[in-house]
Amino acid sequence: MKIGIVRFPGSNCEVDCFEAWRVLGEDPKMIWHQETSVQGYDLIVLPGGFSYGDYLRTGAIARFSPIMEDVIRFAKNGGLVWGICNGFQILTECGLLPGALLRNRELHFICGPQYLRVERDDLAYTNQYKQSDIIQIPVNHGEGNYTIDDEGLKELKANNQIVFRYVTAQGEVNDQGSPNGSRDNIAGIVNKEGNILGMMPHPERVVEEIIGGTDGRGMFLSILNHWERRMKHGA
Amino acid sequence: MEPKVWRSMGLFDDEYEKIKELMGREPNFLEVGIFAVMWSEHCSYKTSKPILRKFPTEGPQVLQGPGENAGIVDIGDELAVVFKMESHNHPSAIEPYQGAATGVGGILRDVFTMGARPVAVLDALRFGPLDEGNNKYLLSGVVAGISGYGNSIGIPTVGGDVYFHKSYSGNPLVNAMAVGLLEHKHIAKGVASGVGNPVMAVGARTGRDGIHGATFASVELSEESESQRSAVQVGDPFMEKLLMEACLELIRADIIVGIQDMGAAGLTSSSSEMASRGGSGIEMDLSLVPRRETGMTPYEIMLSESQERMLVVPKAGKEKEVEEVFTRWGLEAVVIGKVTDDGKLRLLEDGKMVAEIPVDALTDEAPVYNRPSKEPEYYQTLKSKKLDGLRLKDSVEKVLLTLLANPSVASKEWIYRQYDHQVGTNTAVIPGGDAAIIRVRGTNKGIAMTTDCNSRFVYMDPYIGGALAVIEAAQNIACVGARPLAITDCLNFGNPEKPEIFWQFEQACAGVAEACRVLDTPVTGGNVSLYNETQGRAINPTPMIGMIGLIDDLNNVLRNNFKSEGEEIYLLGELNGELAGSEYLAQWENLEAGELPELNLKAIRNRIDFLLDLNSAGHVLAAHDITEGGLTVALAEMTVDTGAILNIDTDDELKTLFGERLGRIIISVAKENRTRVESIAKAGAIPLHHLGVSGGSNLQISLNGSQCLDIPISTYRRVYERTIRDKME
Amino acid sequence: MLKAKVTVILKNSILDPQGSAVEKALRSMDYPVESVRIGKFMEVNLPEEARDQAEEIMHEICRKLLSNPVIEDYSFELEG
Amino acid sequence: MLKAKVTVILKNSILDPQGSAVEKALRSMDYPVESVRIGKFMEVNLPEEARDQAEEIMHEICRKLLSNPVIEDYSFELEG
Ligand SMILES: Nc1ncnc2c1ncn2[C@@H]1O[C@H](COP(=O)(O)OP(=O)(O)O)[C@@H](O)[C@H]1O
Ligand SMILES: [Mg+2]
Repeated sequence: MKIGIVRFPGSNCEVDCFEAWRVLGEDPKMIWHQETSVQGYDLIVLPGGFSYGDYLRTGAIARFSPIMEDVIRFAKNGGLVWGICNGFQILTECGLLPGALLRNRELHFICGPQYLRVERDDLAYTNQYKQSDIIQIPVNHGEGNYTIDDEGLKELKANNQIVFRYVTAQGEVNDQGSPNGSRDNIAGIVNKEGNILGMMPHPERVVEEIIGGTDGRGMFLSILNHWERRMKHGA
Repeated sequence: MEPKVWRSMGLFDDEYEKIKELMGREPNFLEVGIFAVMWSEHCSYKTSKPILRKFPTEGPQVLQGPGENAGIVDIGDELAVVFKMESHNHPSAIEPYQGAATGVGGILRDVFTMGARPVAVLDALRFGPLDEGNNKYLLSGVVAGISGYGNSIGIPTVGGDVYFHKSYSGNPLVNAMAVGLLEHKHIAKGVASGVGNPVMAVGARTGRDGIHGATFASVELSEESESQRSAVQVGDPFMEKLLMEACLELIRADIIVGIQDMGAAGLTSSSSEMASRGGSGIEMDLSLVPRRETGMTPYEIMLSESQERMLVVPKAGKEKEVEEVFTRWGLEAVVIGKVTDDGKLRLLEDGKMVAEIPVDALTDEAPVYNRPSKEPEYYQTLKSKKLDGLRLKDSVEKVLLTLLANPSVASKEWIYRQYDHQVGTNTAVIPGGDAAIIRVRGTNKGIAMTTDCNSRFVYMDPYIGGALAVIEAAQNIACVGARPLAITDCLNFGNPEKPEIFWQFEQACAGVAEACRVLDTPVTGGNVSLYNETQGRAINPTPMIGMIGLIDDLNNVLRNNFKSEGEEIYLLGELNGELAGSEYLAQWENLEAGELPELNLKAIRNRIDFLLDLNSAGHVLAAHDITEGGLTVALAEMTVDTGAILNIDTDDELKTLFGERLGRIIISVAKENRTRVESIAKAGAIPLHHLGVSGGSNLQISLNGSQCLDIPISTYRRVYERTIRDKME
Repeated sequence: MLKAKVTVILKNSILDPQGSAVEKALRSMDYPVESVRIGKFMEVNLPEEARDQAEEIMHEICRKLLSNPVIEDYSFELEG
Repeated sequence: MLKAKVTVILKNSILDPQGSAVEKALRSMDYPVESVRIGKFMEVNLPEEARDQAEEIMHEICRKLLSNPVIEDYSFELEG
């Protein structure tokens, strides 16, 4: 699979994503933000970090990077685009995903383990999980408080676009389960077509036992599985 | 020149006379300004040098000791660890966010300027009690600043320590430590050599930040510049991230001779230190330095402490390549001068000479003072305080819960949850353990790191307290399964011109030195921060220790809590602690006094070695050292997933339960290893007490057959975990 | 030279936890405060040549970069 | 009700990395921009009773909480 990880100035989880893919036997490539084409890739990852220092608003400046024009085209043509943390923020800034990410409810940055409930297991990104699985994937953000208006939320629900929700260890969707005050405990969403995923938690941080767990592997394996199936059907 | 000019810059009259002598003429204003910063305590260590000389600084593991931007220690496989600690106390007191942020930025530059990729940050913090609004404001600002800078640049903040004590009210301590990794062949140094090699300023532009307030009182500066001055620097982690990537690329390209960050005293100290190390001279035209503001004088340019700048000496002819690297990262790199062979720091402005000073005069010739030292009166008084006959005044449960509700003892999660401690995906032990561990990719090794100093002990007995700071660090390193390798330090004290303070300084350093010798952990660098006083009252003497260790096999990483039922629990070391300097004494008797137990460094070293050997053999399940709050608190910290049932025979309940004494570690081992472990200990004459076994959902302690504590884990964990958060929100 | 003073503030329908925190802090300090909202203030300097299109440029800049219309409202004044 | 509109901005000599980043971004988007500085904007609502001391209260609040005088300048306008 041809995997491209976009590196903006100020990105800092791009190497982590790179290494995570390598743990799973893939050979991803870095794409510098000043390049202008993502031609030939099967998946584009927008990694976490502080692109352009996250100055002004998270992701606001990165969306105007030269590479983004082609990433947007790629996404609109059905290409897989996976935004993690800062990548999610960039996706909402450029309108590929609805809503916005505000400062955390408690107003400070949070880093630590977090329980998620898998809400969809039929996506390119989640087919190795089962719906309602409780998985532990760490969060790491200052602005992960997902907001969307009533109308938008209704639409997200109607189209089944919510992929992950923050929950307690027991799997309850409530304030206690949410680290940041996100509307409806939303931790990750997809577009209607299911090819663009944005999520705040960091699955690339949990692909090896020695660094704290392996619950994130499922996402990487899902993507590989999806791609292999498509290759077979295509053939 | 009028005396008030040099005096306002902080120079003594006889120092000015010495400058005149060294120059062979009257220095001009700019020259005096340069001398003043280079001869300041911060740059010259004029007070501390004679003391620091006593530190052990050598060992087979040391590749670079004190004298460079950071120390370097070998970890095998052609790899090395680069690390250093530095203070940002005063800036943090004025502007906690920026003060702490730029502290992190500065120490990271010290590490990547050596060619290493930073892999971790630690922060050692001291504040006044959280009942005072201002201390809360400082804590939340400092933590936000460290988080703001470290998270954003993408280096995990994996450890540190925090204490609250009234002596720090108004004068918080913010000490930041950075750790980096490099291959031996990429070691870079802060050297300017090779006549004719260019000198380049790279990174951020120079502004009027941080030019020392005192110097502005001088007559030659206008009203206008007074209003433009700013003692506070603002950090730009985004810029630093780009600078770091560019510098590492540059060093690996092998086109430079030397590189150094512009830290304290900016262009002045970086240029003269680089020339001094290279035995050369440097000539710079200040009109070529890229500036952020207009109308800056040579004085301002030389003394600016604008952040995120470096001075680079490329090989002649490689200027273009340097420029290209920086341009790619969106940064400037400009030739501002060249290396000369006349040993002079020569400054021009638009081609006209504005200053010329022998480099030696700024560095080697800096004054050194042997300050008078005097044992303070409090010392004997505290020491002779008799603590015999004290009895537990409350139930063990009440005492335990009260101790856990002390922010110095309670969980620091509220703080480290704000730090990205996982970026880089190498953090094998996250904050909350005894020490952090960062794995070394491509090997099975890990680097352990910690910062420690119980300043109450240092205040009560600086020699023993200084040694104990090193001991505590070593214990923490050993408790995650790593072997202590070397230390860096940050020596925070009051005004050394007071003989009693100087005595604390001298004694504490002697204690640190002795402990380092016995533990075989040389001092590879550090930082001195003196004059930490508010309204004439000094902070508790705080020789902060930053230690690193090596674990050869990450499979041997030790946790600090019991994982399952039936682990056999032992105490390694003396069963009883002492009340002198204990948290119990401070909280229940409102006393910080008594005589600290005599030091037996060799015995403690033996225990640490015993633990490490036992662990290498795979016999240890968990380990945690006993510090503030004594045995009971340590047990409460170890019982998260499962409780424990302890049966202890003792001749002094209070000293067993809540006494403190360094060199004591709780370990757990599997049942089937009991006899083996006991016999190894016996053979090595290591004191080992069987305390009980893990299990249940309570912490139960019986002394001499009668139960004195039976409390559900959830009850005390809630207190432990919520204390700081509840005070802060 | 032309100076545009821009304020960007969260839409009314959006919770402003930072504003609430400051409000709480002020109350606890015994200041008579009813409510606080926090936003951003920006000064954008434009060159003389841009005078004619300044208004238009500023609207564009504000919409595209300086604010996120999903959550924020902007306004600006031109000076000089 | 009384509304105070407060702007807090970094002193001139202090580095404003956020402003510089936005400035660069706008330039790279081909807008004719000379410089950008970014600060905070706050709306503080005071109760009618505070009218007489409003000015004084606001100075105090600004100095104590809303700005850090070491690096920032503030200004405010009272309305209503
Ligand atoms: N407390 C100390 N212990 C050992 N070495 C020290 C200590 N303080 C400073 N040094 C050494 O003196 C040198 C100068 O330090 P310093 O001026 O703090 O460097 P920087 O320029 O980074 O501020 C460094 O190499 C440092 O390692
Ligand atoms: Mg240095």
